[in-house]
Amino acid sequence: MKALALAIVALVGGLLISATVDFPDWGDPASPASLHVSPHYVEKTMEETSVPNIVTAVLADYRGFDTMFETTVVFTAGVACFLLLRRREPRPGPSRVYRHRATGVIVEMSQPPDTEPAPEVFKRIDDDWTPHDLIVMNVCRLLIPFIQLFGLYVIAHGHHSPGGGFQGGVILGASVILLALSWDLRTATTRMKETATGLMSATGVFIYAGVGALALAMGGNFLDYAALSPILMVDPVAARSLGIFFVEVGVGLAVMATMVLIYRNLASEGHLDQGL
Amino acid sequence: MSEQYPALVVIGPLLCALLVSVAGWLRPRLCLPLAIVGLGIAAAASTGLLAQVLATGPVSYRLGGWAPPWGIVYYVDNLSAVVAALVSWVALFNLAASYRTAMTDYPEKIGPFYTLYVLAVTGMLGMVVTGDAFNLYVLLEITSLTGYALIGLAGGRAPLASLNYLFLGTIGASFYLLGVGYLYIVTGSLNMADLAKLLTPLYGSLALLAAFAITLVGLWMKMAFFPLHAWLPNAYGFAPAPAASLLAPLMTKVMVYVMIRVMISVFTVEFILQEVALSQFVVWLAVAAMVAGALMALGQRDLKRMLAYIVVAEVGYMVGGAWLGNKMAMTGAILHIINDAVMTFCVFLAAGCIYQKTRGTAFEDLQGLFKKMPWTMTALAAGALAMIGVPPFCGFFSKWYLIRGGLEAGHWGFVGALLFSSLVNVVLFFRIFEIAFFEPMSHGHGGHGGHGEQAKAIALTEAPLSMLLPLLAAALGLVALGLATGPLVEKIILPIIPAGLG
Amino acid sequence: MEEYIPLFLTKYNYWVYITLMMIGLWAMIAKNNLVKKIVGMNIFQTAIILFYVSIGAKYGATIPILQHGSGHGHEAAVHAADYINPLPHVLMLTAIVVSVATLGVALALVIKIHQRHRTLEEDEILEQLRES
Amino acid sequence: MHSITPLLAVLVSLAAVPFIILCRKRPNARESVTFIAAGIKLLLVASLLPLVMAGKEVGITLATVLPGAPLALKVDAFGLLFALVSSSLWIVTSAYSIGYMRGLDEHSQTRYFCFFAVALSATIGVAFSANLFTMYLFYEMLSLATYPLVTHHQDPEARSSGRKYLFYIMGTSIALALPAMIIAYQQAGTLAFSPAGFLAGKVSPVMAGVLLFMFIFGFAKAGIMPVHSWLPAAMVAPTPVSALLHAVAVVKVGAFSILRIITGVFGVDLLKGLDLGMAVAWVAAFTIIVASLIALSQDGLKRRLAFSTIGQLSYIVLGLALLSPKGMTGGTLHIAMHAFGKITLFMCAGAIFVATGKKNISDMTGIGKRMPWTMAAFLVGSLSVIGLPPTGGFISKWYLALGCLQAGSVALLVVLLVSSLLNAAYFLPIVYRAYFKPPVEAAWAEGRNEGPAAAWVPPLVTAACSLVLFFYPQPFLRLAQMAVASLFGG
Repeated sequence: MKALALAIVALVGGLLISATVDFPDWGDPASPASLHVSPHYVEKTMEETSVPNIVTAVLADYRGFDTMFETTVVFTAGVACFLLLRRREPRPGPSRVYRHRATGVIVEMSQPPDTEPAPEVFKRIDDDWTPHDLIVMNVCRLLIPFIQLFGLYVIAHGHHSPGGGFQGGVILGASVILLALSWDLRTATTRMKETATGLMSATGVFIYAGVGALALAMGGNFLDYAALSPILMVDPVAARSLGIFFVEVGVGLAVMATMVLIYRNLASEGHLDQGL
Repeated sequence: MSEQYPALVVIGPLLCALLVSVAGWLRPRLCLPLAIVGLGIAAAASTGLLAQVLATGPVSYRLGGWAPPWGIVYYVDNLSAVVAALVSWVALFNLAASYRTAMTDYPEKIGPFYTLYVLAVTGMLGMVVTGDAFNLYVLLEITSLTGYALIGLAGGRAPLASLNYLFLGTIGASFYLLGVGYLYIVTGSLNMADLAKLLTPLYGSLALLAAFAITLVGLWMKMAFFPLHAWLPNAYGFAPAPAASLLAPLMTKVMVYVMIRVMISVFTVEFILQEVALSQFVVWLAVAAMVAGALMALGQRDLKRMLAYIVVAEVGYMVGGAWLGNKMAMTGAILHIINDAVMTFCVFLAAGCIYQKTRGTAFEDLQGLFKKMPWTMTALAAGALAMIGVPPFCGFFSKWYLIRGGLEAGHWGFVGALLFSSLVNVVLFFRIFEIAFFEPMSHGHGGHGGHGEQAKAIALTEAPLSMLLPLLAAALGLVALGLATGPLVEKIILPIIPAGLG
Repeated sequence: MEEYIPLFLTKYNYWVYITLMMIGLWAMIAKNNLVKKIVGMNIFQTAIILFYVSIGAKYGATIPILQHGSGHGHEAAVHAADYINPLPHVLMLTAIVVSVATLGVALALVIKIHQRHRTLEEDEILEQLRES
Repeated sequence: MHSITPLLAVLVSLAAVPFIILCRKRPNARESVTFIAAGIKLLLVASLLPLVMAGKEVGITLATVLPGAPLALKVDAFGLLFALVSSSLWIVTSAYSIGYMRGLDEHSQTRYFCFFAVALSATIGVAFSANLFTMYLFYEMLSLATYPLVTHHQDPEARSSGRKYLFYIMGTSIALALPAMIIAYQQAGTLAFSPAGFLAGKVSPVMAGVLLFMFIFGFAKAGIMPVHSWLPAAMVAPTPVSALLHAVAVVKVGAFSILRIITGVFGVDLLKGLDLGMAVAWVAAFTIIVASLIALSQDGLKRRLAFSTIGQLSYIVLGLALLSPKGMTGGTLHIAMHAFGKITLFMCAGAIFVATGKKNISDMTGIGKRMPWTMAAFLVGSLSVIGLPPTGGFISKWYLALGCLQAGSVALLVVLLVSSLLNAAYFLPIVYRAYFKPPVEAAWAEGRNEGPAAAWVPPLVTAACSLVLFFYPQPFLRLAQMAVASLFGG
């Protein structure tokens, strides 16, 4: 196998390297890629969409259709993980572990109880016991709102600075995952219910595609935000800028929810009760 | 409305997939109707699109209102319109046929299952109508991801098969992406029509050759072209029946479509015939694919796996036809995309019906089926005859054109391999029919099994009507397609064959 | 040899990406552990991302975010040469997302495989399949 | 002339299939459907007779599937002769099937009658095909429809015979006939049969020779050696199948295909110019002699008949390959004459099996006491196949002999005479044993008991036909002469 791998790698690598002879040098401002399509983006973006961040404008408007499917890819991955892993039946395994809140004593029940003990007295903890670390838990609890605020900022400010729906969405998703890491998966799940996560994931993509479909309904082409100017009551260029904002919100929502969905299913092998 | 058909073909199913997902969380009973609505919109729009394209010529659609090459355009000509119509109708029929299996096998996951199902179709349709090389990559990944999940859903060996598919599929898609990157670096464009224009002065450059080679190898991986086929038999053999009968007929065919699209619309046939000059080599690979696929199919003892190997051989037909370098063979290859999709659908759906009743498709499970499931077996026989190439079933006519192309090119190896694989198909299918016809559950009184075997024999009846009707429709479609070959070739295929082909 | 040195120096971005890519490919083919294969796959995809992003580079240009006020009306016109090519960045945002999504699905499949076989070593899994 | 009648004639038995299935619970209703369909079919075919006799060609184009090779039907004298023979014999065989299948209490009779009807459609389709593509289509349809009939018993023997049957019939048609057809199309751009042959002037001599033999061995139903051995294997089928299909429909479809190849694809002039006719004639002559010799050594009655059929089919091919007007008339006429004779023999074999369960000739000593009428029919059938007056077989043999002389080949005439002697040698002893030797089973001496009437009356009817055809060989002789005249007249 190793010899075969080496042969394939040498062959493919050789082919790829030999082709680089005809490529432009690194950073060459006169390369075809820098001269053909992209100058239009750089020079006309402001005029056509009034978005200073060219990457955002190209991403969500000129090539907005790609981006819609990119969001769909994320959504697909979330649904795929759910479909492959999620299991309704409880995890097999004999014991459950609880911590007595008042004393900190750990109790292991050899049989899963018929009724859960009162949560304010006994707190369920993961099988692979993690220490009750006050500092980590509280620092994270304090940090998470700020992380989320920052995530919202990144989504909203994508027009003017590096950022946008994907980046902001990932930050928001990470905040929920941080909660699951520092506390436990059950806490994170009660804060953000499974159904709500699933719905948000679909809704996010739906906002994107819906904005596009709305443009279509208004008589423009699909995703032609300029067609939305009558409803938004702004001129077509500003409508493009606003349209970009709407779809970025949708992207953010979808990405956040899907990250959480994937994490939960992977971490708990689909049982959603405990995990990393 | 008609000017929005190209968008509707993709948007309809996409929006419905999202609604299916929402319904999956809130009202699972609505999933199936929504999925049907989504694919119905796609089928209606693609049919309308086909009519429109035939009436007025190629249609292009600017997404977001941006002109190419700055924005993404959909470019729909005869070829894409007919393949889109094919994909959407086959997917719709399969949805109708497989809902029972899905309901009984995955009752709790109906929502995600249908979401991914509709998304897979969305991706395929998008790949077919798009005129942008990078957009194609994104849609390819959607189809692939849904495919991995749908295949891995089954228990047993399916997840491992799916993971292998994922590895090879990812390498394939990445190669395609890299090829697009190479094209971008030498031209600066991503639009197919624009690329074709910009590439002409670059013929002969090493970078272009490398771009072509990488793109092609990537696509071959995704379509399971010999010798890059290793993932396919396991993936389709172990996949759940509804997924197998969706992906096996459509996925490889759409990838062949993409290859032909890239060959004629991006690189142009002049480049391929004169600059690449690999035709002989590729056609011999195709010959190897046909022969190897046929021989490996002979070694199988399971209906679905056998069919999967036949798919490998069929890919050889199409790639070989596309590369023979003349009009006849290209016509045959394109015609075979259509015909093969329907006949593969027919046989995989028949296998699905058998699985629904016997819970297995190993050869022992097929005993006595002519008695127990006469209609299913009739449809399977129709599919088999189409694959063997018996007129008036459609498989005969694409073989006709392929053989003529092979003769015109003087490529006797290709002609011989085609006939050989037809003959092996006779053996393959009649071996199954013999089991189903001559072995009427005979070993029930042979000692093992006893009453259980007897009970099974009695319980076995024809597949439910919801599966049977689409299956019979597909079987009839095989004849209808065969008889419609004349207009199909005359009106749809010939106009898009590039003049550069001899 | 002489003529290859400038070739290497002016095009080193391609060499880097190809090296990375081949490392990934090697891991995917030669490694026995499924998770290592997935790691290889990720390296492979990242190499392509690196390649694309390096296409966008331009000497003497800055990130593609316009200064406040530029581009409006008659003020100083925007010159393409001043900003790096935004398109590869946009494309790679998509590719990154795709690779994350693929990673997620791959890991989900690996978990299912582990649930069945209790191992992630490919040879051991194949051994189990042969026995059954 | 455009007419829908040929299409109806093809479809009527196909249309009967759903009704046969619907009536599967009531055998009498089911069999009446068969009879009605057979009757309508014969009427439709017969209604074409005046038109064709008047020298008109009736046809219909159904769909232009391939340019130059549409799905089209056309009735000419050749086709009508063949269609007339098979559709009239279908009625007789249907009656016989009822006697045989019910007499033996066979299983799956509905399936049997369905596929029988499909096979008849395909046969008429071959007869009325206007081009090679349409003929190939119906040829394959017939191959597939007869598979379940051949393997009707569903036992291991049927399984292995079915395999052999498919291997020879499907294998040759896909591996030889199909590529030959595509090459011919590539060369000529059309596949429509024409009296001068559509390949005339379009192919090189070498290619013509190769294509001709690809076709002749590709249509293996004609049983030219070495692609003959499916026919003895197919004798595992129920006897009515052997009677109609393996004495009339299937094998004659093979011979008829070769007729079309010689007359419609290559044309007399092309073959004459390249001297290919004689080559085919000698292949056929070889088959005649060898098959007759093998038949001598067979003890199974049906197997003996099968080898006899192989020999007789080659008479047809031989006659056509002579490329002389008389010879071709004889060959064409032999399609009809041999059909009436051989079907009689097969039905007698079946009647004996139904009444006594005997399959081997050595067990039939003295059976003339028990089944005098059956054996009388057998005698007439034998005479016809041997080619002795007063039976129809004599007329076709006569023309064949004249054809040999016309073609100037005395050697082939000798072959014909020798093979007639051989025919007599393997048929007449059966009759002699039956009537003039003491019965092997005591019960047979007690008197006449011929089993169900539906099993022994039909052979008598066909035997009578054979006799009538000697005195009044119309319309077959007229049709054959007209058909051949159309080849040489222009």
